[in-house]
Amino acid sequence: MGRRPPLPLFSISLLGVEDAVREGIAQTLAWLTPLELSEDETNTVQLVLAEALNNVVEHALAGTGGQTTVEIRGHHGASGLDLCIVDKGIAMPDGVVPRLPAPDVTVDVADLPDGGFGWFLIHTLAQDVTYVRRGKHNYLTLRLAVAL
Amino acid sequence: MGRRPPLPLFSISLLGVEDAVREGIAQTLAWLTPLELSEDETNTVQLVLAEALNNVVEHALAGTGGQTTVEIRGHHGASGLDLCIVDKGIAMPDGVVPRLPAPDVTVDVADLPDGGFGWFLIHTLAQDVTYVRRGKHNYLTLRLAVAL
Amino acid sequence: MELTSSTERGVPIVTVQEQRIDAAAALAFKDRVRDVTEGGQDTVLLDLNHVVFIDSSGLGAIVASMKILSPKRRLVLAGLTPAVDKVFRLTRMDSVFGVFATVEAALNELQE
Amino acid sequence: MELTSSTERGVPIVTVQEQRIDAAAALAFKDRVRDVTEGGQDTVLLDLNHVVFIDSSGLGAIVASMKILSPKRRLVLAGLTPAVDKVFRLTRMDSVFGVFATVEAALNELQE
Ligand SMILES: Nc1ncnc2c1ncn2[C@@H]1O[C@H](COP(=O)(O)OP(=O)(O)O)[C@@H](O)[C@H]1O
Ligand SMILES: Nc1ncnc2c1ncn2[C@@H]1O[C@H](COP(=O)(O)OP(=O)(O)O)[C@@H](O)[C@H]1O
Repeated sequence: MGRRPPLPLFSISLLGVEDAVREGIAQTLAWLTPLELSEDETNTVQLVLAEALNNVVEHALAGTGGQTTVEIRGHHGASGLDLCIVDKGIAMPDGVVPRLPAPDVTVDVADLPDGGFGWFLIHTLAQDVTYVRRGKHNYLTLRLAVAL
Repeated sequence: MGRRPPLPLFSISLLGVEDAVREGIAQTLAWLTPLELSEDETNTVQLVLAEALNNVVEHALAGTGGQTTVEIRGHHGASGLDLCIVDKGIAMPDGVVPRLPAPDVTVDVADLPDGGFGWFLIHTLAQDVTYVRRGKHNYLTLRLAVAL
Repeated sequence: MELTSSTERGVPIVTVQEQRIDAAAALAFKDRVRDVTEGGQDTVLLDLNHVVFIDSSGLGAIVASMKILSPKRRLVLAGLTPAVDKVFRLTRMDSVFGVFATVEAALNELQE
Repeated sequence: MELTSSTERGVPIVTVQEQRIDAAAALAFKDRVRDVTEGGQDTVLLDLNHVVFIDSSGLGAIVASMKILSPKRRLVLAGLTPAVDKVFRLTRMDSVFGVFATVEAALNELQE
């Protein structure tokens, strides 16, 4: 690891609605400025965050209509960037990280999937994905091999 | 690093007063249970946190009388345990981590120091101590070589 | 969601004038593509060169647009920036769409 | 801050009945030691065997108590648990106080 200025353990709070995700990602990237991520690394961060946050908003917080906030926490260290998403929504199905394969695209146009790629992208881009539920909170940790 | 259950990026909020420090430490230790720290490691965590939090309450937040909260954030990874203390108080003198030597104890009893050991203990017990000010917040990060 | 439409060498082109097609933009994107392509017959060229970020919802919206146009009309893509290209490749959707490096390359293929 | 005082073989013993001497307890500790030792003449034995945690404020309070007793009286320590012992060693305060492993060992030394 090069000698970069240290990153504190940052935290960002956003409203648990679809329209807040973009701003949450932008604020995360602002914290990551000292890491001088490459364009591809920056895209990995954005994409993984977008998929994870969209899932929280659409599934864990479905129907709450933005009365609750979501936190993005971040830590950078020798093993890369850890992003942790904390929400007060419903737990993951079966209490584990969904491990869904990519939907099949070798089908007729009319049958093409227009969704269901979220977890596939997360697992593809993250080194490690862990989930725990503690109390009324979900903690999803995404380890990204960026700024190593 | 052994195969321990993963620790999410946890965060604890406490009132910025002396009497809340003990509870903040206890809550931190509760989060660390899965790490199965030794007694000595547990004491290191407690001592470093106590010194850092006491400093925040006594110096950074002096005179605020508990209108403001302090956050303890924690992350465990391959390089150990990172604890980050976040407060909205005054900045560190000169914007850097004080690096004060241990007060001299080879003096007459009447001249013995009954304070001033805080930063010495922190630097002695932590692997790495970093400080940044961002906006109106102080971020003090303490890297501890425990649960490695 | 700002989209503009034009016709070059007889090919209808829809140009996305936004930097992001994400979950917040997906629905509006789909509606706008439907609006600006309504009534035509030919293959539609979607110019993505201003788009620097797309998530799976944005991808889904592009797929949905293609499905709305089909079976009569095709949707082909041009100007994928690296981040957009990556999402298409990871999901193998690059094999589903005609993907051209530039609008120019697409027009050369599509005209006549 | 619960402290108890007793006398064994002529030696005044102050036993801390709490698990922690930290910043929140430091002031009360100092006051209580002063109260229970008031008026005496002999060396005071501080029994710390119930204390499992001490921070630099707690250390400071013990030092301050010794300074209050001096120059007439000494303060010696017994029963330091590992965490307490560590703080005394790191700050070199173990060289300033008489430190005994147990109350028994301290009494053997102090009586007569
Ligand atoms: N944060 C979450 N909480 C609860 N359920 C979830 C969460 N994320 C995903 N799921 C479940 O996993 C399924 C697949 O998710 P994903 O791969 O992201 O596809 P999609 O893009 O359709 O959301 C969802 O339809 C939902 O049932
Ligand atoms: N968080 C802080 N913010 C501002 N100043 C601080 C902070 N921590 C320590 N200081 C300064 O450093 C000095 C020494 O601190 P320390 O070694 O902990 O001794 P003490 O135990 O007397 O507080 C303090 O007296 C104070 O002036």
